[in-house]
Amino acid sequence: MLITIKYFGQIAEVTQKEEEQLEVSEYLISGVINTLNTKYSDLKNKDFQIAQNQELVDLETELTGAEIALLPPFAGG
Amino acid sequence: MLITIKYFGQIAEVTQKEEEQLEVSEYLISGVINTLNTKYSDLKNKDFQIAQNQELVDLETELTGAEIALLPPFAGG
Amino acid sequence: MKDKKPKNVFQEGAITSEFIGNSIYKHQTKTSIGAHNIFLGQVRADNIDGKTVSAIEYTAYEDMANQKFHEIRESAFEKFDLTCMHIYHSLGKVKVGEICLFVFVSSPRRKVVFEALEYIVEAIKADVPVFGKEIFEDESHQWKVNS
Amino acid sequence: MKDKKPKNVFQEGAITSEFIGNSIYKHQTKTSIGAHNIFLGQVRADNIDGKTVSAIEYTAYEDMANQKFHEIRESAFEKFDLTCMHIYHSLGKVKVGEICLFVFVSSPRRKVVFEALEYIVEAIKADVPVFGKEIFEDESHQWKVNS
Repeated sequence: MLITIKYFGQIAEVTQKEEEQLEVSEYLISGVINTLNTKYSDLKNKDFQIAQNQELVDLETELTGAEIALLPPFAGG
Repeated sequence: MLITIKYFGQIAEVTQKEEEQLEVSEYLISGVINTLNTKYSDLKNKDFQIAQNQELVDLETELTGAEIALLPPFAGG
Repeated sequence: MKDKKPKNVFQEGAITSEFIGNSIYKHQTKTSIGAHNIFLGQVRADNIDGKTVSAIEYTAYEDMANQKFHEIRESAFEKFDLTCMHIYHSLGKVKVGEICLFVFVSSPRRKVVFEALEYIVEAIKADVPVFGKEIFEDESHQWKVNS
Repeated sequence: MKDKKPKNVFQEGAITSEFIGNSIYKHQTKTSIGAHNIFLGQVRADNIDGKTVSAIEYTAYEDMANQKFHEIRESAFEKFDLTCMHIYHSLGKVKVGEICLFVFVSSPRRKVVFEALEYIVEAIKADVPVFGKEIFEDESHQWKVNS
């Protein structure tokens, strides 16, 4: 399954990109994150939440295969 | 003792003036108010607080003889 | 911006949006501020027994009122970590839709401004001798009472 | 003024005092309003380990953020008797002393606006994916975290 992953703020500093597409064979969000942790070794040290289709999800959520975003701590206002 | 009495808002509508001077021989605020109730018969029906030298006082406060004000309900803001 | 002498809080007539915008502008040089909170009281076209308010005419026991505003100011600076605080109140006629009260507090952090602003506005409503004559469209009137 | 479609809350760069003054002005035709409450977030020149912040550069997950702003808006209208509500947030660089967040609520009565404004501002800080890069005078940076 082809998914789009978006990176923001200090996460985008680690990945050095704001967006990419990944072909994954996982069923859970945790599978995607494991893949990313391998690809970007500094990601483990960063604090972030995960959104799927613009809603926050946790690692055990089923991957429904659309837009995943890695969101560092919010700083609005 | 000569005191200045100030009237505001709907109290000034009853007294038909904003200020007057009165010669009084009373020792308490209540004495002044009794005098005013006699002079302005509609005053009894009105809700007001009393300030002496710009501080709220009650009827039993001693008259110190300066500026008395009759203040209807506050409506700032 | 804390000062010790009472100042005149009253303005003749309505407080304009330009005045408020300009007051905000003047605070942009104060770079320790992180949060502003502004309260504006606006005259409502209340309908009372079939008659509609068209304006409020404000009067005040001015010396006592300015003294009370000063006490509220001092007490707010004591209770809350404020950088700035400003209060303006109208005297005379203010038409419906116009602004009669402008309270402006600023602080490094937001929690403080919410608490401080509500404290100040409630104190103004309760403690300051200001009187309001609600003038109806037919020129009759009644006296406003804060609730 | 309640509406059902998400709108774009973001503005490029700082929110000016003229914009805020003009927004206040536009509410003077709404004569059922008795109280406005305005929150402004201003960029602070924080000193961190001897370095001073000179600006914050804001980015956002814009689609999700506008959706969250919309949910906050809907929820505030449901909880509180508001006549109007407006939110504006900056994107891009906002210098110290400039305004990056403008929240404006209006109601017939004052009690409502205090509660509503604090509710909305806290929800924005907690729930909206906006990110802030604090840029120091020497061009180095750190990432802002809401507390």
